[in-house]
Amino acid sequence: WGEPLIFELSREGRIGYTMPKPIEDVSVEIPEKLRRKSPLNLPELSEPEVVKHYTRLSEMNYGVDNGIYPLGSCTMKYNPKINEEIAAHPGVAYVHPYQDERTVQGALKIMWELEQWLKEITGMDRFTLQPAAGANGEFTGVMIIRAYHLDRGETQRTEMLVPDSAHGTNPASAAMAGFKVIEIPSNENGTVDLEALENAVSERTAGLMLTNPNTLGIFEDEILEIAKIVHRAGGLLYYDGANLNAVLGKVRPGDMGFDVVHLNLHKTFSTPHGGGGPGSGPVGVKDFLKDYLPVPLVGYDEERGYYLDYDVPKSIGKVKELYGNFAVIVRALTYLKIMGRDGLKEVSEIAVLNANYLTQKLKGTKGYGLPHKELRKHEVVFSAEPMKKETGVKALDVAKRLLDFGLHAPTIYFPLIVHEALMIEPTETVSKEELDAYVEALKRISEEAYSNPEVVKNAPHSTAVKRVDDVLAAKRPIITWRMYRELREKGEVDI
Amino acid sequence: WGEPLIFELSREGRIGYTMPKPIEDVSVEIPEKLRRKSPLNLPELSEPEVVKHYTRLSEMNYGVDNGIYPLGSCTMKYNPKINEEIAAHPGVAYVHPYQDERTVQGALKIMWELEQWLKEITGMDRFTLQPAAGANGEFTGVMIIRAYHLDRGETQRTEMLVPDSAHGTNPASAAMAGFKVIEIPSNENGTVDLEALENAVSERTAGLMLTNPNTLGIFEDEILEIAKIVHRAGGLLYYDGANLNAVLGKVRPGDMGFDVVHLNLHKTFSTPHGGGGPGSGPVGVKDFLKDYLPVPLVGYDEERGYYLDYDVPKSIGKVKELYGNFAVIVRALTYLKIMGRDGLKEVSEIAVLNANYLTQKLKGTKGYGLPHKELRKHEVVFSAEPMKKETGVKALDVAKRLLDFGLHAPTIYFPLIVHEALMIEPTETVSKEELDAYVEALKRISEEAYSNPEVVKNAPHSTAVKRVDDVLAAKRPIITWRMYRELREKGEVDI
Amino acid sequence: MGKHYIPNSANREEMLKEIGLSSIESLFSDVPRGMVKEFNLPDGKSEYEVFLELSEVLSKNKTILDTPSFLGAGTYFHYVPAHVKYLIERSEFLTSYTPYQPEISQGMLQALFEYQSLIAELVGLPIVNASMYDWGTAMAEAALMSARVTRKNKFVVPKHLSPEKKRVLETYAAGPGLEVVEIPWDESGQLDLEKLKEEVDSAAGVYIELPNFFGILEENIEEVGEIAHDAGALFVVGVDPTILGIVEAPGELGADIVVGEAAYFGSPMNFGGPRAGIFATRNDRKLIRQMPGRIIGMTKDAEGRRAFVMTLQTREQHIRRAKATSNICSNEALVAVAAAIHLATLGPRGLRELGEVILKNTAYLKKKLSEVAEIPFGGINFKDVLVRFEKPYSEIHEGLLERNIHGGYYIGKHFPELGESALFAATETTRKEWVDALIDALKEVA
Amino acid sequence: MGKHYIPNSANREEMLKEIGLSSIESLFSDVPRGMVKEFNLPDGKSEYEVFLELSEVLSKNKTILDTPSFLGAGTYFHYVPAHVKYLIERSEFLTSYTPYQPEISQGMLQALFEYQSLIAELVGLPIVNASMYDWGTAMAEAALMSARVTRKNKFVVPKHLSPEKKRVLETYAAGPGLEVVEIPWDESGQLDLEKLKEEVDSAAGVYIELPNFFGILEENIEEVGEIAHDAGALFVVGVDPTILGIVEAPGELGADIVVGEAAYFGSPMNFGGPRAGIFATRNDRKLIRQMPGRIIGMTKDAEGRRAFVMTLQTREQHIRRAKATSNICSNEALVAVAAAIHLATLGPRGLRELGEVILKNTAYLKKKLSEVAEIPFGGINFKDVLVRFEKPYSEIHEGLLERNIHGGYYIGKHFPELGESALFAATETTRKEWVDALIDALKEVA
Repeated sequence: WGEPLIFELSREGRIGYTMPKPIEDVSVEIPEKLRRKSPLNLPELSEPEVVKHYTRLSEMNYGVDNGIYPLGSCTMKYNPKINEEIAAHPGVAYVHPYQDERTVQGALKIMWELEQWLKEITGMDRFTLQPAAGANGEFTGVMIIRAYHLDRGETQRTEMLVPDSAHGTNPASAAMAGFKVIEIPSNENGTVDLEALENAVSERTAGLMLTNPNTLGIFEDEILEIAKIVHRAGGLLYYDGANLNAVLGKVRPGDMGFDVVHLNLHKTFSTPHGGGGPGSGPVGVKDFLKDYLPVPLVGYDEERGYYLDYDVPKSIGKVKELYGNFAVIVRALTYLKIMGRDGLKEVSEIAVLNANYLTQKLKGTKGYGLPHKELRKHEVVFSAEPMKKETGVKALDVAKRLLDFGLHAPTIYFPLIVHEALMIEPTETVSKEELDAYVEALKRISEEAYSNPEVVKNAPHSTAVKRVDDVLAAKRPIITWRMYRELREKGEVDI
Repeated sequence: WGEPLIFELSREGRIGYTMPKPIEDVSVEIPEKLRRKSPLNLPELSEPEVVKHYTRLSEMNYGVDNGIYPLGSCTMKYNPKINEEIAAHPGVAYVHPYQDERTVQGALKIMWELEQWLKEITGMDRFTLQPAAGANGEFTGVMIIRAYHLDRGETQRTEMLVPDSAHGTNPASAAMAGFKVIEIPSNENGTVDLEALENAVSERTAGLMLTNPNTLGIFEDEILEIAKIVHRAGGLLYYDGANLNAVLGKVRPGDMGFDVVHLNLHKTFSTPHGGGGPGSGPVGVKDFLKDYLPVPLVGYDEERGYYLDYDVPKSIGKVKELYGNFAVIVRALTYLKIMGRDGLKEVSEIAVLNANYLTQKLKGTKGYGLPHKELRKHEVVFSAEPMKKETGVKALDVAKRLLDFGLHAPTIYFPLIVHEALMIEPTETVSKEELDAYVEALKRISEEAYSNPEVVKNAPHSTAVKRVDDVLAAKRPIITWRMYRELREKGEVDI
Repeated sequence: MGKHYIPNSANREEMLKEIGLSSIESLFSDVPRGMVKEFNLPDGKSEYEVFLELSEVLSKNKTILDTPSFLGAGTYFHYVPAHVKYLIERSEFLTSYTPYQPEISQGMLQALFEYQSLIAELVGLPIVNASMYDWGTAMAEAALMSARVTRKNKFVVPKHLSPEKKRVLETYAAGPGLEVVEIPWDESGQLDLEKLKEEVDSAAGVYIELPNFFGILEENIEEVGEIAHDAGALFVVGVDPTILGIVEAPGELGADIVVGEAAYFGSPMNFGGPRAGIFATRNDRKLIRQMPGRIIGMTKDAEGRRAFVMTLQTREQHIRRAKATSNICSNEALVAVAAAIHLATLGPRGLRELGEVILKNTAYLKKKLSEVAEIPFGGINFKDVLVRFEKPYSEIHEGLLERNIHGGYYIGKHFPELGESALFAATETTRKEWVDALIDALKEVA
Repeated sequence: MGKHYIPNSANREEMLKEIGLSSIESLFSDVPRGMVKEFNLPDGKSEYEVFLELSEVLSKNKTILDTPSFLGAGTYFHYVPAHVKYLIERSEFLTSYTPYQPEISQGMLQALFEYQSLIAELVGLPIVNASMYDWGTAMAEAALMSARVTRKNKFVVPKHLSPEKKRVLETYAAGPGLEVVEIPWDESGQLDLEKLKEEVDSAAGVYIELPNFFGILEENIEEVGEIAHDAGALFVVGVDPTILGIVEAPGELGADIVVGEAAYFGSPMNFGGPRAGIFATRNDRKLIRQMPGRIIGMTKDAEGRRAFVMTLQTREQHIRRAKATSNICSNEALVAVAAAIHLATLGPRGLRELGEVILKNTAYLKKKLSEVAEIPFGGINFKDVLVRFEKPYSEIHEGLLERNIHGGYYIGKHFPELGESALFAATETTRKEWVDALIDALKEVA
């Protein structure tokens, strides 16, 4: 291990590329003012060296194909390889977004079809596929809410309600859209406190952003009442689709009273997460909001076939260039067609079964608390607070110790309302044996915490690198090779 | 590590496949006598489990993309990824070999073009691409020699001459073709002993099978004399192309006097080795032998375009079904077109430079002898005999110890004429730094052998499994899960 | 269908029993009555059927391999070496997520650190994030950041900006009420400096592109930067990074923030997405604190060895929530890694050659086009060339399409003052025979 | 060109100097004068140019996705699940070689052991090698092995054998002078048992196929085996393994050696190659000693843990040389691993379903064909169906091709006694619309 940086592997004169010759070898002069004079410190390597380097780096990374990856709220399910094969079709890769619509009927049909699926799955009436990710979708959604109120002259609706258990993107997106964020506390069941909600709504309320099931994995069973309160106050209901995997094929946000929904194709619909992206965050709305969607939409008409529809007069505009992450969209549609109605229902049922199985198997293990209700949906949040109090072993330590068993850690310290949170989302694509092994590992860590806490506190022991110092990273940022080089020349770094 | 067998991961009822429905769901009865009654003990797994299993297995394997892989006589060069991309074209995968030739002009053109390249590279006049591998090519070649002599009524030519340094496939192929194999000793230079050759040739001589450079990496500098002797006796000269990488683009077997040549597309022409195959072993012949080639050949004609030519009246027949390993052929042509004339020359020049650089750097290191000439071509054979005598550390131990440094071992104990042989072929695609690291490791092992031989004798230490017991494997063969199950039931196995 | 992805479909009963439940329904007992329903969706299909169906649908797209195309205007046909695609399909990269556990994610972290480092060399600024969604959103976030940093409320952009980017900027600007001011081009098709001077007062940031939307190299980058700085504005440069082997790094020309499109390296066109926005800035704590997006840093592990980790996260939404510098969470990591691999493959010489070949091919295209149509602007073009026709461009487009050539991007709709104009683009992939066929066709139809 | 694969192209001078040489030429000083020459070959090209060129060439092939096809006769369009292709493209598998160093090759060794094990379950024999080149060469090697084991010199085969396999067998038989005797079919299109009895005397081996070349299930497998064994011959069964979910394992029907085509699992058609020959035999030392090909075995490492290794190598050419059981060295390992992954994916239920769907689709095709042409033989067909036409088949073929349908494989040339006959095949991939279009077309042209 300890693969050098690509810059450190560079040797003068090595070549890794081939370049076609210019059509005509004339000299074209860059204006003197613009000509590059500063050195171009790129590495020089041959192709075999580049391939070996990134192959080695890949081997220093853990993905869904390596084992269970139960990051809560991230839905790290298996990514079927057929998705990749379809997305690699030349009809995806070699198509320009500005092509005449008659030459991209296949691409437009795929977008149109995906929209039909998403409409039925969510109970919404129209979708945009433009947002590049969940947060981009949230931004789209809240901008639509904003446009709707402004369009109706309700300029005073400047407040967006967000539960304290919400994903951080919710308040951040609302703020980007210019809203003031009002936090709604959770009650002892881990769901929205209705009284607090009643108190919070007013003529300033633009809407409420909600995840259901919420980030505790708990279904907001008073959702119809919540919707009533918000709607009665003139606000709209926004559904954060991050947790849709829990209700896929069984319950529709539209039927819960939501007006705007974003989905994460890379979570629920099995497209790979790519180390952090690309994702895709389509946004669906009820009929009365469809005139505010970003442009273009995809239309269909017998004569014209599929087409890009820029005629959305009240559109919020664009939230990203072009039409969205098309290669991700293709993957999601592939998945949907294979799964079908029954398959999608099977997804949520087994995702929920897996989470509850794990909950019940782990419940009662010393050191792990289970705040709030026992019945969960796709994920569960345990609290390592008892363990911390009794042994000093924190949620972070538990997470790191899991790595020693070849397992990925859960999401930790989120949601914020659970102290020392361990947020576990197994998804439907792990096996019973993997769940049992995970529970076993967590139980063993509990034993260790109470018998030999140091082994947990100093974990991980068997990984390529030992515990990584993030405090140092923030204190003395080294963001690029350029910075590193400078610091090293000054003798200010010893890594 | 320690991934279970796929059978051990099986759980009843798990499903990994999807199957299209039958066109019509009628019942078709298999005759009672044929109906399957014996149990079908295949494993039951979901697709994610299958993917995780084989992903983990792959991570327990070392390939060219992981580092230097200097197996002598195997030419483990980098396999360009563009080869894979072209070979994955639907025009390769979804084409049936019996399609009307008008519908496979692309495939036939590729075969035809590759033949033109190979002809110029070898100095031969016609090629078959049918053989699946080098040994299959050798068999093809010696069968052609056989057919030639028989066709001329020289039924007495039943002896094939093979140097003692030859690959084991040479005598084996000759024997399969019905020849008696006569071994020709090497002289002190490591090349064919001309006097012995003179004494061996007779009217019974069908031909001589030769590799040049030979398996010691030494160029048979008396090749023209050798050819004269064999030809004078009425025999033909067969070129084993395993070592072509040494002279690619510089010297042609046809110009050395060879009449029949086989090539290894998976060695010289950069197609991947796939853990042992598929390879591809085209065979080229001089004009006077072309009527003996296997059918079909690929022809071209202005009107008809490319076509399969079955009209080879004296053909030896077929050495394999259909036309050869087409997907490998596509890869080789891709490589050739990118390399071009100069690129091929660069290949052999740097392959030879790398081998000689390594030779000179390692030469003189205690324990490693360098029998025969110093000047090598693409590979070099050191002898660990001094080390064995002085320390008890054998070539095998050196090989195993190299694994501890994350390096692949050389070929060992071959060629047979060098005791404790370490046969190293770096190829042109490794870097100077990799060569230096390899030499360093071998030097360090030498030091260890003389200071602490046990550490070498018990190597490897840092691999997933420790030294594997091949004696036990041969003594009590367990070839399949079926055998393992039976032995385990009888309590005769404890693995 | 779909059970082949769901191992425990086979273990339902066993697992329910183990946790003392009688049915799956009991797991959904908290859902209000009547809300669980049968969906009106098609049955699942076998992988083979879906493969057949989608292969056929996608075959209906005319690819650039079927029909030579001169479309550019922000999306270009660059060649992606096969090994780049191969490497990012390695499942350890492909199926991982945000590297929350650095100890088992060093590969992705280092690859992203290398991406940041390679981009830093290109743009000449030492602080680079691990990607935005695309150039357009990166530019819009740069506008918002300028406003936060300067506490001013106006962002100045060229009028000759792509309609895509303009609409993205407008959407992002709406929430915080940022005013977007457009500066026209001069007779050379470049930013009108005099007009800029008139408008720059109280600007939070000034934005310029290299090359600009018309494909022309803006020669007065440094002057624009000086005007911006004199007015107390941040200077934001948008750059097509494929030019940076031959053109000076914007950081050296005075840029405070550089944005651009990283997906020009390592990614195919993909009908427009995914992309990856470049976002770089100066090493200035004031700027870094306001920077959007994820950042990877180098640090040590517990044994003092080099290691990589996500850093400076206190700017981000999962910690700062409503006060974050951006809401971005999922970014375009894999696209960034692809760009890094491609860049590492090109090296300094390759990047220079790439720039030169594009420059020459563009010059060839421009020269040839000038034989059959009007080229309103001189200067040096990179990729795009603005061409003005006499006939309605839609007629010309039809004529070309009939000849199996896809013409350029019509801009008359967005810039009516330019008449029947279109952008025709060349890159290193453009073949002489394509251009010659285009010119022959234009001679007939233009 | 090509230097991008050759790192030390940049280090020539430095390395030469370090080893005290002045030029590359001196490294070739042992080559006879005048033998080194300039080759008459094209210049190298960029990867992009070769990609364009070969993509265009390959697009000239009509694929089965472009033109529905009813070709079979030994090569079939089976669907390969995407994950199979994905996994065997993992470079650790793809770019490794024969696992000579087991300690760093456990992955490939175990995958091949699993291949052997899966095939053993299918064919009902416990000894399986790690692959031959294809079914044809496996059959030919089985003939040679029979001769070695029995020390007899005659190999009995059905007359209704594919021309491919027949010619391969003849070539392999030539060297050792093995006599190949053909047994005709009876009126049901199956092996004529009476004729077999007449010819079996002094045979080293008797070979039969399931299904046979006409696609018909040979019902008397066990009887043929008994006849062979009574004559002291080995009984060799060639089997299409995709049938083995519904048909009894040949090992249970008396086979001493089973051969077949493993590439029907996990590999696309690839214009005929690569393939992978199945080779299995009974657990009998006498047979194992004479078996060709590489074999992987389970053993222990120095610490007693399970490990895999190549075993029983004393049969092989690199040790036995001229006395080896075969010359095979490189085999078809990766194709075998692909087959293993596909088989592991199917499992027992999938293999059964696969067999049933093929059986039903074949029956549908046969029924439909019988409406428009003569089906000379009854019985149960699997994949191939023999159809006899009145018109010359070449005319029918032309007519179908004009209608964008590729008809079957004409066998009149090889079996003139069957007239204008062709084999039309179905598999699980065959679509109803294809068959219906075929029948409509045949109504017009046949």
